[in-house]
Amino acid sequence: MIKVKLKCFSQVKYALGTGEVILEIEIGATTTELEEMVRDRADGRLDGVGLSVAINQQYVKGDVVLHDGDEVVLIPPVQGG
Amino acid sequence: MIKVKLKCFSQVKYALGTGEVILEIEIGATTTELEEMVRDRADGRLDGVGLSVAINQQYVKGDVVLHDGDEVVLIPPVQGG
Amino acid sequence: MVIVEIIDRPIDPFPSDDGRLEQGSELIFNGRVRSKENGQEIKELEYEQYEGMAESELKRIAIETANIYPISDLFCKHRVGTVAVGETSLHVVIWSKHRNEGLEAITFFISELKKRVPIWKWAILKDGTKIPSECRYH
Amino acid sequence: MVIVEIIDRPIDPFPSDDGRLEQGSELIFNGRVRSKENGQEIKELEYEQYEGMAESELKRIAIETANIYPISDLFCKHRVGTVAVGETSLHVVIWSKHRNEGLEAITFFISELKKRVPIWKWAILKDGTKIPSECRYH
Repeated sequence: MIKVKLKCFSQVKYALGTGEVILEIEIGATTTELEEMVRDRADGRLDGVGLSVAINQQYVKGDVVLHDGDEVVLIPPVQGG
Repeated sequence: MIKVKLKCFSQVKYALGTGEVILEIEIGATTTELEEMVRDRADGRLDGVGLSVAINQQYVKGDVVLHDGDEVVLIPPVQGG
Repeated sequence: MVIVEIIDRPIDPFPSDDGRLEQGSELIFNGRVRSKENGQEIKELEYEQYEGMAESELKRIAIETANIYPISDLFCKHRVGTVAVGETSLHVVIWSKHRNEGLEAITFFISELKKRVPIWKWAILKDGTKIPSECRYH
Repeated sequence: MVIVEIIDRPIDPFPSDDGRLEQGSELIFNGRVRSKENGQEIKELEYEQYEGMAESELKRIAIETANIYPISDLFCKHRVGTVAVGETSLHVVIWSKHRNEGLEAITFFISELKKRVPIWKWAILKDGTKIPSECRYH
């Protein structure tokens, strides 16, 4: 197992009720699996909310394998400006 | 004959060497005739300079008959901003 | 609301305002005198206006703009007389609910101003010579 | 030159400048908090950022903008934390030789910012409730 730090903002924070959580995941687990895990935890409260992914402060595209110690953010639609 | 006041700006002022001149013109004379008269006076110095026309502080289009006491401006390309 | 002014002294910008409830976009344009006019180094510019018509035409364009685009306010000051290099000759402020209509309105307004308002530039060259900008036979 | 800042206090605008020789266009945008967020009356907004990435992404977009459009400078301040209705949350200044490239650049910059910079709004309602803006299941 590896550990990743999930940081939560906006609707993800609201749905999970936390700003940060350490998750234990299988070696080789991917961003898609992490997103499924988070949507499960949110229990419907993230339905219809598109999520982009950032690993270690950079956007990533597609399904990316996570590594031990990664900082991951599932980014709901941004609202700056 | 009638009298019109020709006010001159920018290249027209520079070409005629005056900011304002009273012109005596025939009754029924038009803006086109006035423009020809001014271009003659300018002696080539307004060649290639497009001129719009304003009568009494309003743009006019086409060939317009002038009246006694009109304030006329032959407007070279404007350069505000 | 529309305010337009033609003034012969340095432009004092319209004040900013933190008290508006509905306008999410404040857009400000300052048009400034560049050191070159048609490729020639200048000392300063002199803006000449057709007094009366310059302001009435400016106002007409401002009202047109406010009728075409859903903006709340358009404020404009245009300077005439001598303007030093670097200084503002045209100051425009547009308040609107959203930025897109403000950007479109300011684009239209300045573009029409540059076509229609009877104001002209005279270049004052380094040696003091004064010629109409873009005059070809100097 | 590109300057971007994310700050948690009222925005002090970038100073104006009458000393530039080549930039004929100074364009300023202030994005302000409106009293309604998704149709609901709010007391204020709270901007939440992903610290670090928000600023680096903002900087990346600013540099992209300056590479695409022939502008001289892009300065930007984005506020985070609590912002009262009427106050500026986003302040952008673009200096360029001519206004058209400035207008295009500011349009592109803000549009990309709104797509990519990880900053979010929380609506603080009149009764003190705090919810993510556009949250559907409140």
